[in-house]
Amino acid sequence: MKKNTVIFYGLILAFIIVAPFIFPDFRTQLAALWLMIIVAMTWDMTGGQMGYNSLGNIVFYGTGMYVAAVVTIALAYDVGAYTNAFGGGVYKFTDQQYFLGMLLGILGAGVFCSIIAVVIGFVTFGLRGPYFAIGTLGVAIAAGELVSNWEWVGGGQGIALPVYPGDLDTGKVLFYFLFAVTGVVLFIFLKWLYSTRFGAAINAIRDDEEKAEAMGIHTLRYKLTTWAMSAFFVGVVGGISAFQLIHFEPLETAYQTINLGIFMVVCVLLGGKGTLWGPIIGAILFHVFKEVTWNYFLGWQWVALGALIVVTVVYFQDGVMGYLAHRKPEWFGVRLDDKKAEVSQ
Amino acid sequence: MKKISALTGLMAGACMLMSQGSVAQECEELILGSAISLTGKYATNGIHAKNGYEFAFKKIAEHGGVKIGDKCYNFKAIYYDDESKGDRGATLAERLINQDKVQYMLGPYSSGLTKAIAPVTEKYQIPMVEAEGASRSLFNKGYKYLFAVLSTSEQYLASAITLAAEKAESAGGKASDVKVAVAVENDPFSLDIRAGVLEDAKKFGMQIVIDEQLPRDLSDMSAILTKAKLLKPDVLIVSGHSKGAATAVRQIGEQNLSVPMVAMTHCEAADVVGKFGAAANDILCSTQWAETLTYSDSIFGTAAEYEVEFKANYTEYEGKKVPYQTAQASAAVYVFKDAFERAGSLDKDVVRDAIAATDLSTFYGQIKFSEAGNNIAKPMVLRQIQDGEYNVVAPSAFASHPLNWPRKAQ
Amino acid sequence: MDQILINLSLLAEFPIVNLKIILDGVMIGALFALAAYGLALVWGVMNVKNLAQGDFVIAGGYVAWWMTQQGMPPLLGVPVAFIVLWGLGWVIYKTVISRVIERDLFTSLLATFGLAIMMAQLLNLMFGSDTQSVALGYKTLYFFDGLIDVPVAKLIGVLMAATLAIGVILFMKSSRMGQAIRATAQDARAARVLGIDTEKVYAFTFSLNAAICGAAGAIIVMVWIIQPFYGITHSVRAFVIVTAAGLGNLPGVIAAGLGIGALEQYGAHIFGIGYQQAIAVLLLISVLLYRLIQQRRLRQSLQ
Amino acid sequence: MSTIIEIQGVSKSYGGVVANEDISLTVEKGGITGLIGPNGSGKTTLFNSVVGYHPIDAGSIKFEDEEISTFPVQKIARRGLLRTFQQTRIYGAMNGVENMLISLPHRKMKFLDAFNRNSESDYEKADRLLEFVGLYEKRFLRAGSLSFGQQKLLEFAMALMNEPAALLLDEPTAGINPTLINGLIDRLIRANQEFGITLFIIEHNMRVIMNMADKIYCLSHGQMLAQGAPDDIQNDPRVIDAYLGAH
Repeated sequence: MKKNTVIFYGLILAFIIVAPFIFPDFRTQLAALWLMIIVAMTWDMTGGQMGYNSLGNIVFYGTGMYVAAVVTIALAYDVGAYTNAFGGGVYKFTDQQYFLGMLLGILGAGVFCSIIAVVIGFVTFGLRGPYFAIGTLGVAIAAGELVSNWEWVGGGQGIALPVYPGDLDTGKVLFYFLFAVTGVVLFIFLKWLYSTRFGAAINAIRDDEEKAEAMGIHTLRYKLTTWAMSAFFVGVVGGISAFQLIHFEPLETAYQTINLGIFMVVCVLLGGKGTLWGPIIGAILFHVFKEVTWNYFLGWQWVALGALIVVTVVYFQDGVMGYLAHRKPEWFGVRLDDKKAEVSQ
Repeated sequence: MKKISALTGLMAGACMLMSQGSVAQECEELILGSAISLTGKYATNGIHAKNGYEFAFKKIAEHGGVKIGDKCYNFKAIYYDDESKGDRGATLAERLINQDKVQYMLGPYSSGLTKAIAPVTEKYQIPMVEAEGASRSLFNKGYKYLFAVLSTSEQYLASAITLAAEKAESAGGKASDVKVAVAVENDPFSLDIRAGVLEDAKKFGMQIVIDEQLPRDLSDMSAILTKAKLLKPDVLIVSGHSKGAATAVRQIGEQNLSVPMVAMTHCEAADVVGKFGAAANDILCSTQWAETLTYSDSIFGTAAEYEVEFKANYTEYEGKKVPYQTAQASAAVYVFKDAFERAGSLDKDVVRDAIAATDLSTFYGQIKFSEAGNNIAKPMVLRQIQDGEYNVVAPSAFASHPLNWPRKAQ
Repeated sequence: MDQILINLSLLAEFPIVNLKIILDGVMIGALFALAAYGLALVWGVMNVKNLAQGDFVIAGGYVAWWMTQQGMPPLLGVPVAFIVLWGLGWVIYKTVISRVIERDLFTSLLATFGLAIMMAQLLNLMFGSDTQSVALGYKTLYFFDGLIDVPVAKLIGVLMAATLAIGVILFMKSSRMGQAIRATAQDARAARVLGIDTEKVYAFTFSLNAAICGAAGAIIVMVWIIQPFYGITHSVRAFVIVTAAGLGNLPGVIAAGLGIGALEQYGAHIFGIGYQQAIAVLLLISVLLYRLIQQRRLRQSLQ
Repeated sequence: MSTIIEIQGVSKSYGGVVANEDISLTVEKGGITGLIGPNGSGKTTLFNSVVGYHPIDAGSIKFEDEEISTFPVQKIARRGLLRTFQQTRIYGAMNGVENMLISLPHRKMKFLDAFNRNSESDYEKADRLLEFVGLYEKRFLRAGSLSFGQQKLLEFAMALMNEPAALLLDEPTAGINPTLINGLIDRLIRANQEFGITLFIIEHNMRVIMNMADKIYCLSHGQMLAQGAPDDIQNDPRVIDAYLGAH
């Protein structure tokens, strides 16, 4: 058993490492898939494991993008002047400025988003159930609108980062591995986190928050910490995306509420809420579905996507993992001898 | 009457096709790629542009295709739907280049999308001729593979400011007494228009009394118009794609707002005359191209002929004006044809240099690119809606009608 | 900042503008209130939080617009939109909503979100992404030197909205179905025991909601403009109003609708209309916050 | 013995209906205090007021000399004042051991301890307490599949796991198989004696409460009717009246 597990993870890791070299034409798409997997896993932290269905996690993605951009630019130039000069002037970045900006920008994005999560969470975690979902959706929409009116960061014009200075292919491989490393780190982190008392506590909050409160669990502290950790990773991938996309604007790219903001939820539902592998499987399925419809149902892809959401939610809400858990409970360590136990009683 | 002319047009087209058919068949395919908005908020204009591309492919095929050396080629395009979203557009551009191995690109719709795609085509050194991204911020990045057939957006409504200054002086006042109100959408294109207007207004020392931004899902701008009533500007500038034009015309009419000069973009796309009738009278509209202009070329004929033939091919435009978005899309394809033939090669870098050296007269106007890639040979035109007709009133070289000024509340 | 001060001083300098803002806001708010009332109905009766609310509104608008394209009188669009959306609501109830009623609340939220995406896109495919509106061609009334304008079309719209609201209220009060709906809203299980066919009540309620939204949309297309993707804004507004007013409180819903209409107009005047949507969602968040603090005082959370 | 819970003049009404009126009582540390009264006499309302489920209209509630009448539930729970529910609340999707481990006394841990796995001694303690309530055999079954009585026992074990200073039990014997009741009484008393947990119990079953409590309060119509040692209460005509009269 132990040996099999090692082989299993070894094979996956090997595939992750060689994938961009086997499929060189698909590097960008593989990176996009990683993005989807990561945001799905982070959404599941609150949505699946803690029972707080946020529709506003995209706020960390957008904020991450902006933090990364602002940090990078601020290292070399005055941000206001830089964004203001969209109408003229060419700004150059040295390699050192670029890579230092990337390192600080991406990490800064994560840290800043964690802080934001704590601040927002302080208010929104007073809301339960659908109010939490609506409240966070409101926060995400408001954030996008406010940033798009904020001229210092370019307002509706958006903001542009310097282009990767090296040659194209290494750039793409670099971005692939930035995402991949973040994803692998996140997976290991979550595997560990869910095995601690912390994981059990947030599960308790999901299953019965009142009971958890009555048992003296400091629920708000757990909720804030979970969201902050989730926001850290979303912020980091936001930062990476910012460098990958080069130019982005607030409403459609950064704070894309009804796009990526909802996709991450659908991925998790599709794969199975509250499981470690569910979001990953869901993200892969979703990504494939999305790419196929985008290719073959030109113009209809959003209808297909809406239909996928409805069908998933209505008919297949437990997702792939939920389905398996239902059909093969012994795979998930559930004792089957309920019946026997009752009979023997 | 209309039916018969459409029918003869169709028949003529069919005959032409048949006569050209044998030639066309021998031509090989030459693939262009484009991410274009088929869904999302830019879908209407994206489809206008796509139709323009397709119509040009057809016309060029009818005229013997693209001749490179002794071979002939017909254009064919691979389209993807960018959903009017920048990040999607950039991803699709990568896919076109990496997976579909496209070597030449046609532009998407809107400045925002072009901004998102240009870094990608630049990275891969793929020449892109675009027809729908007018923001001048596209042309100060030192891009070498980006070419635009249209005039940059800061010129769109700046001429209205000049016009207002002229009128103020001819009425015995000073240009610096003119009060300007600006309401533009919060997107790259409209913000550029605003920059151009503010720059020119500053030159004349005019006073900006209102400077507000419109939300993306605008449906009510009465707050701005009420302010305009109180502050009494001499010029009102509105730019917010079709919805901005529709909302402004409707509410200017409703609120009975009388500003001597009202100038906006996208009047034709929003069909303000058809929808609001007299309320649209005397509004100034900027346009890249008008079918009444006297440009012409050997493939599309005159601007007026382009209009007629295009409508014969795309019957859904019957009874409407062919939007300039379509005309400039066709012109972009024409630039490619011309460049391929002059380059005499399919090598993308040779073609790129040929594009850079373009100096072409087309039905859409003169096309000649600056170092930065924007077209510097073609002016913007300002038309005024006069009794439901779009008449060119500025610049004076093209003006067919005098300007009605001051505009009265309708 | 300066701009805000200037805008504020304008309000002080021309006090009549306040009246204009409130009037505009109230006229628009009446239409918001209509859609919000429908939401309060389905929320209260079947505990479904319908995020496709705004898309029903837009769909109704397109029905009315399409009718005028066919040469029919625009005012006829309101009843027709009511009927067409009734049918659409019934179909959606049978295919989707009936399967999410008993599920947890997030399910209905997300399912209707999927519906919203689908509807917006289908409208886009059917009618194009252009903004559309119907011009009634009626006069505008002017008061106070033309500073205050009341388009007759808007007046008619408000009147129709009021008529519809009164009609629905009377229906809920006096008809058998209305009583069944109210009974189900109180306690579905008890209603079932008493022999009320709750499934029928649910289907009726959801169809009625869609129909109300459709009629509201048909009015909106005559006084504003519509576009396939404007639904979400209307949905957000409906949620703001219902959250502020609470469920099953029709006068509250109407008051909140009018109030939010006016507040939005004030916000647009003071901060600029660029902040219009931000103001709408910030209002939502403030309302939630207010309710939250209220609940805190009761040692409860908002759920 | 010192006082651990002190209730002074507490009133609570729901929209005109008075549920508690001017109730005063004290719970002695280390003892077992009973709260009885006919249906609708305001017992559960009083419990809810103590543990923070709703605000009180007037009066004061002190736990270990600290005013807690405005605290939210979890803050009170973190002071070591715990309750069980009339309808059990356990984590149905988890098994018995997991339920126990979640109930570790968070108030005694540092927050960073949450990032550790449960220690061997935690598991041992869980097993020991499950054994104590007689659920050891069923510890790996999904808690939701247990019978109602077993769930009640599990909830009780979870409460013990939490090492509270005082435990409020809302009808611990309701719905439990009569043959098991004696065992339960025995365990409650052992919990009180061996673990030193103060118990404050709402109970309908007179026999049960008389056997355990050292002091009993009786509510009727929201008011304090009688108080005293079990024998006094048992013989108090007002109490007998209230019970008979209420039916």
